[in-house]
Amino acid sequence: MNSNLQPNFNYVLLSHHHIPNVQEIEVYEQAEGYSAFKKSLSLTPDFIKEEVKASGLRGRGGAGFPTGIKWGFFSKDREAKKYLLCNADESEPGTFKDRFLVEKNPHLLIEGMLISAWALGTQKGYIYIRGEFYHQAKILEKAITQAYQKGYLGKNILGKDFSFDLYVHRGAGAYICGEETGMISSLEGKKGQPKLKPPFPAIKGYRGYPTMVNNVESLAAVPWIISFGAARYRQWGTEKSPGTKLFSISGDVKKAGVIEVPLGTPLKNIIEDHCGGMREAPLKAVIPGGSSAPILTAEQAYKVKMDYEDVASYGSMLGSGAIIVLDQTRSIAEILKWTLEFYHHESCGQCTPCREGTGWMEKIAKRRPSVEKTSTPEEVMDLLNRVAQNMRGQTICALAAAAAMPTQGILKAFPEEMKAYFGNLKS
Amino acid sequence: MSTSLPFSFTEKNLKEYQEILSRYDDIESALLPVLHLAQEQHGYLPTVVVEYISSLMGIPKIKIQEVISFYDMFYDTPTAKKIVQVCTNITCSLYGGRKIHQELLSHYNTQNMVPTKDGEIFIQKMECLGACEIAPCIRVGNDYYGPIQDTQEALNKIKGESANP
Amino acid sequence: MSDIKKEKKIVTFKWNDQEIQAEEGSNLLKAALDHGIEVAHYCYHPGLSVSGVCRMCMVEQIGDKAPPRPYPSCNATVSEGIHVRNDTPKVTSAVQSTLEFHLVNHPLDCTICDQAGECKLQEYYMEHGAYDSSMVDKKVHKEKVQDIGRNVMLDAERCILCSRCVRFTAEITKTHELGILNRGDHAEITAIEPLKNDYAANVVDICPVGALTSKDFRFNQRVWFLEDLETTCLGCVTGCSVKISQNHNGAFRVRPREDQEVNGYWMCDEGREIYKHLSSLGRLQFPLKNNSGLFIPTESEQFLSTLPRPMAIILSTHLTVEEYEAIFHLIPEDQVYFYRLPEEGPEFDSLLKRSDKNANRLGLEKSYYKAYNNVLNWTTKDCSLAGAKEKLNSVKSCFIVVPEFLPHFIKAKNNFENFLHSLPKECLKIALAYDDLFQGINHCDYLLPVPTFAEKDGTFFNFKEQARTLKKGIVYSQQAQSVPDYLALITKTTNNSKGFSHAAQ
Amino acid sequence: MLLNKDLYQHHGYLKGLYLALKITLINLLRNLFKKERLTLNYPEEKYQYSDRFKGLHILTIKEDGSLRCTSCMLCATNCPAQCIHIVASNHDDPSVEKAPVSFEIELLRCVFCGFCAEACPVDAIRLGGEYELAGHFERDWIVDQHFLAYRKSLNEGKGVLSVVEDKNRMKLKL
Repeated sequence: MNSNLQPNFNYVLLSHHHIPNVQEIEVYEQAEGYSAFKKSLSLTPDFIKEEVKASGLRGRGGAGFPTGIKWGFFSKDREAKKYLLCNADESEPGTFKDRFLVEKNPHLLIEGMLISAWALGTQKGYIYIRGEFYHQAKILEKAITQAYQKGYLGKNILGKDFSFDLYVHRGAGAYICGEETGMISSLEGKKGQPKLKPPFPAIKGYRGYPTMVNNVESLAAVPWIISFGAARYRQWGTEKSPGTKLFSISGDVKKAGVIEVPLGTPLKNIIEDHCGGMREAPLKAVIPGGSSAPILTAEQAYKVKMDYEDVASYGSMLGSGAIIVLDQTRSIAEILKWTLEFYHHESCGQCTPCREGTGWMEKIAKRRPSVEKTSTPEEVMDLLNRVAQNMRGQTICALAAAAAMPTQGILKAFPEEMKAYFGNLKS
Repeated sequence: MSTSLPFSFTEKNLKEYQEILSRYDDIESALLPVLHLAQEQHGYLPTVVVEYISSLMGIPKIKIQEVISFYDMFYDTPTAKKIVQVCTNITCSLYGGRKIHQELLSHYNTQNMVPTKDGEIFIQKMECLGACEIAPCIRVGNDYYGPIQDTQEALNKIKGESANP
Repeated sequence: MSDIKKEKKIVTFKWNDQEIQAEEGSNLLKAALDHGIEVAHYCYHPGLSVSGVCRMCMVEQIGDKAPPRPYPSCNATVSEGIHVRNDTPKVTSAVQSTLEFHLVNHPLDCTICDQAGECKLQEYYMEHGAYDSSMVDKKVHKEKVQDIGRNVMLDAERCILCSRCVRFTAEITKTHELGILNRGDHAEITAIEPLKNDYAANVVDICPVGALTSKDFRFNQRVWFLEDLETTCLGCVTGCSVKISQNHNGAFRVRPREDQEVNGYWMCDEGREIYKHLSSLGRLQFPLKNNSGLFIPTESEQFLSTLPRPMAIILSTHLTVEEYEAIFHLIPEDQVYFYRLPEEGPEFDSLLKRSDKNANRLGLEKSYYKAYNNVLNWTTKDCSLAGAKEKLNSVKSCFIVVPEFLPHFIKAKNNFENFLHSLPKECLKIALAYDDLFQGINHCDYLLPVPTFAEKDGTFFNFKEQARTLKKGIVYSQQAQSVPDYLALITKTTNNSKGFSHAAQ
Repeated sequence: MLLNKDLYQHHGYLKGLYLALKITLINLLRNLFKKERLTLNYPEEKYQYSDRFKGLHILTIKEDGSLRCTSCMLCATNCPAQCIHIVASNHDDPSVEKAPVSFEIELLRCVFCGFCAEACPVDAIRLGGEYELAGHFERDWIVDQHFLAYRKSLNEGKGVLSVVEDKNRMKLKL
């Protein structure tokens, strides 16, 4: 057999990506597709849950909460109505890994969802994909149709007492729907405004029933873990951040795109080896985890290892693994303005600190001399920092913090440049 | 695309509507896909469409209007045949997304979110489209294009779309 | 046994240094508010669902298992032994900064805002304000002075998006007129169609700021010039607990009072008009005599002593229980008649409004039974019916207590004119009225001023036979005397010989 | 009441009388012979009060001639004599919203304390320099907005300055 048609299980998530036409179920099945699911049906749900817990797989949406523990909070009543929701509403600036995954290998996600559904006892699942990904939604829909035809979805799957229906739900362009309760609100046909917690979705979610929301990448890692076991999954990564992770790299590198590397890989390696180094000018800064993550200076970026703990030790976060690389020609103030514009545009308008704060921060960052004559650059920066600090931890969801953190990060990492920027505004 | 004409789903879309309803356990959840469907048919979602969907699905009008105003991809003002979305988020802005957006607007002599007079082009400034590896990217209809070197390339992509249905 | 289990357990928790007892699982913020603790909050309303968006009612829990961050108390429940504080540095700074955010885009038009003086933004600013403004940037402007139907004006700029009004139209009236459109700081309350429900004005009451104001009350008076009179609505038999805002210049508005047994937190729009006749220009200030179509002042004692006999009295259904008892004590049963108001609108609109507009009908029936030991038979005693009216043919002078006509008693007003017209021409008609604006006034020979429901103390019985009190507020007609007082005058001057005789004697 | 008991006990009234007459005499002589006099030949001569003098009220107007007053009633609230009566109403222009239909001051009750001007958030009421206030009938001294804002002596802002716009409000001096 052509080795090109065989999966490369040295990768967890991109194992099938080199195979042409793997979107077709026959191709995927030939390449050992759905074998993990078949195997899982012979295992007990509790065993699968334990295995995922043992693998230490952490939620890939951004928060990094261990998936196995999250599953542990879920209702154990197999008869009760429950939902499995896949979060493919990838809107964090800089992130495009889920799109890449779904586009190339939709069946991996479906298989992951099937195993999860079997483990969690959910009867219905939705893949909430962002509205802009029209073609990706069509690819998924086609794959789901194929899976129905092959009997992987529907009633009494593969002769087992297990039924699972899966549908694609397209969003309509709102960043906040990537937040799990916002996504549930949106799925319910409402504005995608996050809900008050408690109750948590695992207890009371979509339509009031227990709902498990997992990121595409988390679910897509499950088949590999079931096939090869938690212990082998832990061969990659660190003690606290095991396994591999997709990184979406964009910005001033020679080769932008999605790569899968073990957690804990130094950022320097990623930039220099995987991405072919910087494009033109030398490195100035890196946003390591999507626009919500505080910025790292070049010095920090060359030291940091890409796992949850190490990035956090530099005051930033791994987030969704979206690495935006900036070279010396780039203005940090511009980055701040664009970031704040984004959060101002995307704030759902529910909680006051976020609704008013995101708009106010943007205005402060864009202050013109005609407006502000008396303040010194230091005062403007202090105010910006204070407003950002006041927004943190005061709202229903984390969007306010996601806007505040990069702001504070930039003010902290590039104080001189920001001072010069606010100073110039006055002259 | 007149606002005064009453709106109703075509026969084909009514079938589609029924199919959408079958996916969900309650009718409210089907609102987003139904609005997508209505927008595909009508181009945008004026009051007549809201009223039609409200009576069809039994959802209060204000709730539908809330949803339309909340999501970027639903329009309650007229759009055009071709919706061009230009990403202006961090990575795309680094490579001139904003410039392309401005130049497209001046080329078509229109404003953001205002259709051109001939009803052909509707340009929308977008936050991250989720395609940073091809920055700067634009989305014409449902297709992504990138990296766009300059405005001329963007114009070619926009024009090329019509030649290649 | 099972009943005991169903009862909620009362537990004790601590708010700051105060120990509070409340039902386990009940709302933490409500428990504190019920115990008189002042907690800043905008979006929470006990009659509506929790939305938790204003972020003002934050508390910090003390103890081992406490969450690390302050949380909003409106979304928390009471449980045994928890200790929360809202005076820790974390919470006070959070509340202060949140209030600052509330004010970022709030216009500074307190001078023309009707809410000024009872505005929660003003109140909390005094306590939690940052006082040192750092907002020099342009505010977001939204549309002001929007007429959104019924009696309500909207100023989107003043709105703090607490969503109380949206939840009211969605949860209480279920009419869904209001919603919040758009995202972020462009979000604004919008009515895509005008408010059409009969309870619309409640959104004005629940609005914590001046975004929703009442067209009726708008600009008429500053609230700090007003006093509240706690009383009961006489719009229908429901008998909602209300408060009337008034001062010596007049009465200006009616708002609901919390009363869980009857109206909860709400009242209907019709009930809000019951203040209008209290200080109207038509109020009778002294007795009047009909001098062939022209009413001239007269002395009441003068003609009351020379009334032709036999006499009768037709009572309205809007007098207090105390008045009825005094009247029945003075007058024998066969001389007492009633005028019952016709039903208007649907029998019960499933929220508060009822078609029976005879607000104290039950109180009347009760006192009637008590006085005459006889059940009131409406078919023979209700003068709006033909049968009862015939009995009045022999009467030579008749006292008619004019019902308190409220603006929404449309049928009643017309019927009353017909009724006055149908009384025998030769019968002397003495109207005991609060104003001279009722229809059919020309049929009356004398007008005597009586107090309105807000100018006397007394009791009403509502549809559930619960006693509801009326209180005496500011009196707008100084010479007005109550109906029993006038009757006592007659019985005194005529020595109980003819006509009205003392029932007990 | 005796202010100085000792003086009375030792000298009787005489010393006090002498002191008073002495002051009177000094002033009499000074007025007779000195050019700079302490008294005026009123009403031919008039005293020039300082700009801060609190005389007859002025309702300031905008350049288009409308009242600045928004009828917030803070002056009425603040007035210790309770002599200000305002009736407010909707204004046709939505940017103005609220304006007085009647603004009355009972001048006979007014104590000219200036609290109204102090309270006004929009600089709509000021106490001007006019002080010759006498008349025959009580009813003449209940003055309304036509008098307060548009009386002859104000001359539409050309006499006493009463036109105030937001942009130059801080620069003006009466």
